[in-house]
Amino acid sequence: MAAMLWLPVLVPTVLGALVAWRHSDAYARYVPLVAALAILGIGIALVAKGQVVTSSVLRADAAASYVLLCVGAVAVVALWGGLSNPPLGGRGDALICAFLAAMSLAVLSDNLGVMWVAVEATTIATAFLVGHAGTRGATEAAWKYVVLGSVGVAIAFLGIVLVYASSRTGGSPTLSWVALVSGTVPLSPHLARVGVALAVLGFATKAGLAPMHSWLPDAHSQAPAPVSGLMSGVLLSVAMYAILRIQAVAAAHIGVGLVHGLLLTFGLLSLAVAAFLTLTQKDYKRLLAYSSIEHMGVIALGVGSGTTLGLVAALLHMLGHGVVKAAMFVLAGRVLAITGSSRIAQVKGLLARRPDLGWPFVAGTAALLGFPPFVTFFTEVAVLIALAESGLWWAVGGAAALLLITFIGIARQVLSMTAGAPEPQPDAPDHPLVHDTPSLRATAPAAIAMTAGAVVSFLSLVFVPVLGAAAAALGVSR
Amino acid sequence: MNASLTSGFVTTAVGILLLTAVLQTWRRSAAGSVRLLVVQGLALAALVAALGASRGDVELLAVAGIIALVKAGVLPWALGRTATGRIVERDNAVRPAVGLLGATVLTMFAYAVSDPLRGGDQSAAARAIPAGVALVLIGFWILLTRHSAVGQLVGFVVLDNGIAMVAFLTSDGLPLTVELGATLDVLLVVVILRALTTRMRNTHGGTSVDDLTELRD
Amino acid sequence: MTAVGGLLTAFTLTALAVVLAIVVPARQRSLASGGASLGVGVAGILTGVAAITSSPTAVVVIPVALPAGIGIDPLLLSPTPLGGVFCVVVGGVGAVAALYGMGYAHGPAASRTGWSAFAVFLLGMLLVASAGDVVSFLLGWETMAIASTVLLLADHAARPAVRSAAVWYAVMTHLSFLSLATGFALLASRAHSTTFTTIAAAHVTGPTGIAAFLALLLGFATKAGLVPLHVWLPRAHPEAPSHVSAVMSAAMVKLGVYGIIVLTSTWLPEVSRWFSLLVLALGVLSGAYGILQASITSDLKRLLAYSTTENVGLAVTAVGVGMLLANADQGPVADVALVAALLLVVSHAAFKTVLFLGAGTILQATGERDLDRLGGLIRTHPVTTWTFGIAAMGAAALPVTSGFAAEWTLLQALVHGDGRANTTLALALPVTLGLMALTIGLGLLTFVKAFGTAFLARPRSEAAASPAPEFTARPSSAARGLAQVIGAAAVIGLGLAVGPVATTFSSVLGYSGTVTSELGGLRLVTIGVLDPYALALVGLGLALPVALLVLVIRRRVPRRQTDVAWGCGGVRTSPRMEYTATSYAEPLVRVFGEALRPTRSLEVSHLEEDHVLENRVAFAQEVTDIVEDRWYAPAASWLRVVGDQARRVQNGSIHRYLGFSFAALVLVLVVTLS
Amino acid sequence: MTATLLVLWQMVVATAFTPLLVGVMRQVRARLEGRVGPGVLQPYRDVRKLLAKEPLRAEGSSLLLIAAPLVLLTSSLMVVALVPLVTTATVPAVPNDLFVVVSILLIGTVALALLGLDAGTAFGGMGSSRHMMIAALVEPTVLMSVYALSVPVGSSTLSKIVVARGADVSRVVTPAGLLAVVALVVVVLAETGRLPVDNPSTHLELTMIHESMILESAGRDLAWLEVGSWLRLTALLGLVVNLALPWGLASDGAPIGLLVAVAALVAKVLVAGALVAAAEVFMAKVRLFKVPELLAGSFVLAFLAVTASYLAG
Repeated sequence: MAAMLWLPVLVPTVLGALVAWRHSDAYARYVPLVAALAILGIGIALVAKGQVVTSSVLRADAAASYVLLCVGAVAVVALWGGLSNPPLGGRGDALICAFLAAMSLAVLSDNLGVMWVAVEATTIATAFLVGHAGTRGATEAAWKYVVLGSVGVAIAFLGIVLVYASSRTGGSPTLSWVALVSGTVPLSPHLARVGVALAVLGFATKAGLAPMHSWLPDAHSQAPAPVSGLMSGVLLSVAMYAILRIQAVAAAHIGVGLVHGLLLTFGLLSLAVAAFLTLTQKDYKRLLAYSSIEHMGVIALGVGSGTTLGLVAALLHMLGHGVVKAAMFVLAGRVLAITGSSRIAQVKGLLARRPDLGWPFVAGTAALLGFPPFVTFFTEVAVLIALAESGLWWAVGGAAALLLITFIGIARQVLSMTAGAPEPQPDAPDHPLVHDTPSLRATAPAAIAMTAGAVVSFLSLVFVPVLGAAAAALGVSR
Repeated sequence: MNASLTSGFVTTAVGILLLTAVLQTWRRSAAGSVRLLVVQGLALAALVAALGASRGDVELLAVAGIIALVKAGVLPWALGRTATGRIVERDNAVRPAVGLLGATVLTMFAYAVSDPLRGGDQSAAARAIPAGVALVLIGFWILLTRHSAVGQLVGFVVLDNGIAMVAFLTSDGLPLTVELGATLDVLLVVVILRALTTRMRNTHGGTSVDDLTELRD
Repeated sequence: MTAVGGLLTAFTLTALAVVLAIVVPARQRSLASGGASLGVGVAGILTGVAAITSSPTAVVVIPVALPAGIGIDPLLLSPTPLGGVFCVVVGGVGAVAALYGMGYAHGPAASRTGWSAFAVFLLGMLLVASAGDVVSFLLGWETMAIASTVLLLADHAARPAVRSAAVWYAVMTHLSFLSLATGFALLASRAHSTTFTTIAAAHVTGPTGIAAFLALLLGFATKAGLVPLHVWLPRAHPEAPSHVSAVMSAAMVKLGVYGIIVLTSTWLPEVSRWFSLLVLALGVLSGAYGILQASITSDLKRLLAYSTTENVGLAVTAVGVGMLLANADQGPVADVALVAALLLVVSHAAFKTVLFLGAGTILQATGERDLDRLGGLIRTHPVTTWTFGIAAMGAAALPVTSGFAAEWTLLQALVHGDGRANTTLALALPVTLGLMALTIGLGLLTFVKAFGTAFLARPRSEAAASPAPEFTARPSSAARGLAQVIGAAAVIGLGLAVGPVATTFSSVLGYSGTVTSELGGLRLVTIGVLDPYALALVGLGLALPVALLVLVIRRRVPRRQTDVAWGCGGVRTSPRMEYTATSYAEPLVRVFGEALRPTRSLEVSHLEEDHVLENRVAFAQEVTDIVEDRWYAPAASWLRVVGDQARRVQNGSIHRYLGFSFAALVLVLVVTLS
Repeated sequence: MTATLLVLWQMVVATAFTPLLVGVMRQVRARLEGRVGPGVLQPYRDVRKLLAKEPLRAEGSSLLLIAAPLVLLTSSLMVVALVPLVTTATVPAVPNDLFVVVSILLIGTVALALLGLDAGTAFGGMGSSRHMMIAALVEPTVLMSVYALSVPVGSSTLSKIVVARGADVSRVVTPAGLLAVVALVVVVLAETGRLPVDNPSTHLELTMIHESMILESAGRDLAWLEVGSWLRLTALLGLVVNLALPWGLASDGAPIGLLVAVAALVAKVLVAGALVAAAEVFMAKVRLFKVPELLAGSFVLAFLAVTASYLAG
């Protein structure tokens, strides 16, 4: 069973190498999807198994297997949807496989150092994916993504170094999460405090939380649709998962006051940034990127509230938001293909012109805005209740107001795109890479993602034990 | 290696590291910056070697060798072509005086702030920790003030050197696998940034970061 | 058939309706899915009746992925008797509208999304009325919101105004959802549970209680469409398909009133004592302002939407009066006021449904919504004329209709509140009575105008002159007519059977003895009796001799000549000379000038060669909703400005972004290391 | 059972007496204006003439032309039956509650307004719009003034108020009582279309309100409309008079009591009618958009009456 742990990391790497070597033949495009299916399969197996599985550096407790499941699910949605977008070529597919491998390693690694290396590896893997289009905008986005991302993660490395240094007082310094959390290794409080704070700050940059969010809109709007779907859907959640690991260490030794304070501030700031910058947003891919910042803000508030309910809601929100956001980016990619411009003003009457694109787009927006039956509704209500539970009435009021402003922004923009009569629109640009015609095969991924986003919220038999175990594994005190 | 010799070595290495970082904020030309980077890489390797020698830890010496190889050898080679290449890029950066002033202020801030990091240990290595933090802040400062792609790259490398320095000073360096992984990651980031710089020259006709302002709301 | 059984049937029928809407081809879709929605409505009625008659022990638990017990209790649906009343209202209105929709829905309203959204909409409202805890209440609330927004967007391709109406509606509904969520979160944090029974038992007070009360009141007032927050109502209802706006006006808006009643009577009774004047003011203001706007608009569906604001205002006034009297511990009269509130809710549900369905038929027949272009439909649409007429009488609160019985009860409560005891009552009751009387008077004028200009005299436009026939060969048009007749029968039925209905409501609210029924009539214990049967009998008794007299005289003077109406001596009476809705309301615009702020523009263009002689005079007058102009328009433009300013933060310079990270790093270092 | 008979008796007496009241008012007015006047029984003759004349129907008008007059007549008969004119007894299940009486009055008003609209002429529309506006603005004053009178009595049933006021003389002269009665007088003038609100005898298109609605009716329709309006005048005038001087009403079936009550009613109403007619001679019609100020004034009077009755106790 332990060997199985290595599969999510090895399978994508091997497939990536294979694709990089023989990228010419036809079905090279399906390789990343196969890798994603593998990860999803193993994630489901681990979650179903329910026990902690460890092998040397890797360890899959309830939380890790749940997040791996999220990674797998979002990857499948994004890559399967991506098949209807213009192909990325051999190098792109290889990089995606590397990206998946890095994320799996980050999720499964027990050693904080290895986790950091994996997170940094995701940045490296996605650098060229963001710049794949080769246009001026793509290069600029890639540059900013790499510089800001690497600087942020470097700070996280400084934090981990200090945590490692603080563990030296007990004789045998270690970066193994289990050892750190078990309390057998005493940490010197000062070093641990700084280390934890810097680690949280660093990973918050990768999670796209304000004020270190500025790279996200550029990167996610310039990257090809499946890649931005993957990054927005799950890379941010993996970074947040790293913060949860750090928070567990802090909870065991120095108390979570500092971490929760940081997360609450970052959370509210992210909501504010997302709220005010979507009000009159002109580009719908950037609109989706800002919506990711908003949802990561909600997750941060959930974790920052300090209650088990908040943490459980945050974990569930990762899955709910990830799946829907990946589908939305895929749809945005196809809308870009048929209208040729990512400006909101250029897209008119999507519902009337292309109902097979319009309705999933509206359904996805409803999910992002927190309407039932999607899971984001339950988690947002749970986060508000959790915040009120821990007495943070100002956070509840602030979050509610900012969520309203975000709603105004997104609802207005999306309705201006989808509703209304379709003027005679010059159809796709003269040289569409992929002639996009309404086909069931192309709509299936988004439709299945949306239904999954809705069905998940009512699967109490499956998710209640899983989320309970995950929260227990992350050792939230209250 | 007795204590006084190692503390001598350590303080000199730290001095060189700080000096090269401060000079980076002053020197503008890309070629000059790369040369300073090489010196800084060697100083870091020396520091690690001194620490390794003082503790008789062979693994640390090996790590020092790797750092020397990467920081002084591979990095400049990667940066070389752009720096000494055809166009010497003048950095239309902010006036050097501001750069220097910022660096000094940050160093003082680092020293004021990082007393608790030492944790009461009075050894030379412990006393040098604030310098490491200073290096990190100065690296960040270089990123903030340099307007050319290579300048930003230099800033990033200085930042990483600072972190590596803090790592070795606060503990005997991270476990080997993590250390190697970190160095490899930094190297890969530099390679990627270098590739992006060449692509930037094709798309934006120049490597000034100020051209990169099209993606805005 | 217990409440649980009713709810489960409602769930299954909704699922069936959705499946039918998607699977069945377009021609039979309205019949199939409409029938299923009708089933959902009937299930709602049964659930409500079961909830009213027996207090349900069994509950329906909704499985949710969030583990229960760690802050959120399990989601359960157990309708209280009061919830049962609103289930009946929702079910009844839903059933009638579904029946009507089967014949009426056409084009996008009859699409797959149209019918599935309609069934989900009914289910959402049933969920709200039967929710037993916070999360299922909010779940129902938002299901209702998303379904109604989708329904509102049915004709988005046809008219651009639909989209802006949908945005306004969605934003205001989300404002109501978020304020409810905040209020409930604060309440749950103090009561340490999200189940309503525990919250009620916790008697939360203190600053959190007040904040929770105000947030919840804001949420419910927005959904109820009370004045400062009513702006979405006259925009959204006219744009929705008529059978949908009937459900929105008659049932959905009532859930806001349900919230206010439950909030003030069970969740936060202590806190709401301080705010009874606020609730009363909200109600009275909405009543007066709503009917004033309704009386001067010429768009029929906008008129009906504003009259919804008025009727909801009256219901909330009744709640406010009840609270005020309860504070002055005049128990029995306070009970009468709350019973009046429920009567107003139910009566408005009945007649507003028929009015909107009538407006739907008119719209389908002539394609016109503007009263100024209608007229003479009495000859071609007899059933709609009669049903619209009866419903208009109900809305104008004329005797023997449900509106009259409800308003009679409220006026009795107002008149019999003893103001001598404390000064607030001495001032509040007369002012409320005065404004309410003005509201009733203007309501009269509004519905005389609506009925008169739409149905009587000669058609004012070609569209009205040659309307589509009311009943076509297809059976579905019969369904339409049947729905209207059932609605009108309900208006008269509720008017006549006011006794039993009022006693059920008083038992639902937990009062005993204040309201008893005597052979159909209503006896308010210390106040008086209203017996609509006797009133009707006396009326018929007098009408018979008059009719006999007419028959006798008719035999002697049989002929009745048809001649041209008086036109000052000339034969110049063309339909264009008839009084239109705008001219009918002109005196009111003049009288209430400062409250309405009409915008008038007068351009006089003179001849070039001579500045005295006028070439052309153009006069335009427009009355808009001043609440919207004064508060909402500036707010919208402020948001746009803020949006543009905020976007300048992301100006693309990497140094600024690095600056953000640097500042964060320095701050964290300072915080952690000092 | 006797109560129903009393009410029937009251209705018969009032219906018979109404044309006489109108005749007397017109005669007083004629005499004061120096005219001979058609004699007191002219209204009876008018009605008989109208019943014999041939009814007309405007082109494009609907069945309402026939139905509306009957509805107005029936509602006026009901008001006359309910209002305490001759007797304070009421039909057991139908107490003459203030709101019931007002709503039945309003049915008549609505029927008249719809009739005006149905003809499809500008005059009918104009009259109907103005008539409804006045009815809407009068409504608060009616409810408020009777509310003021009902506060000391504790019930809004008109007979109880009249009986209570009759029993206790001091209650008649309280400030609240006086203010309420004055407000009611203004209301009656507005409701029945007398000067200064509307000139009953004018046919000048732009000024008439009541007349323009019945412009298109002829023959027996016009007869029902006229009788209906006159009955409303009697009922309202009788109500005000009985509230001001609440004595002489028969409370039980005693024959003498009944005769005395009829005599008292006839006397009081005729005197009041004469006073109104006399006052009309010296008043000019108020401009239409000054009428709301007049009604607002009466509303303030009624409001003061209520507060006076509350605070003065």
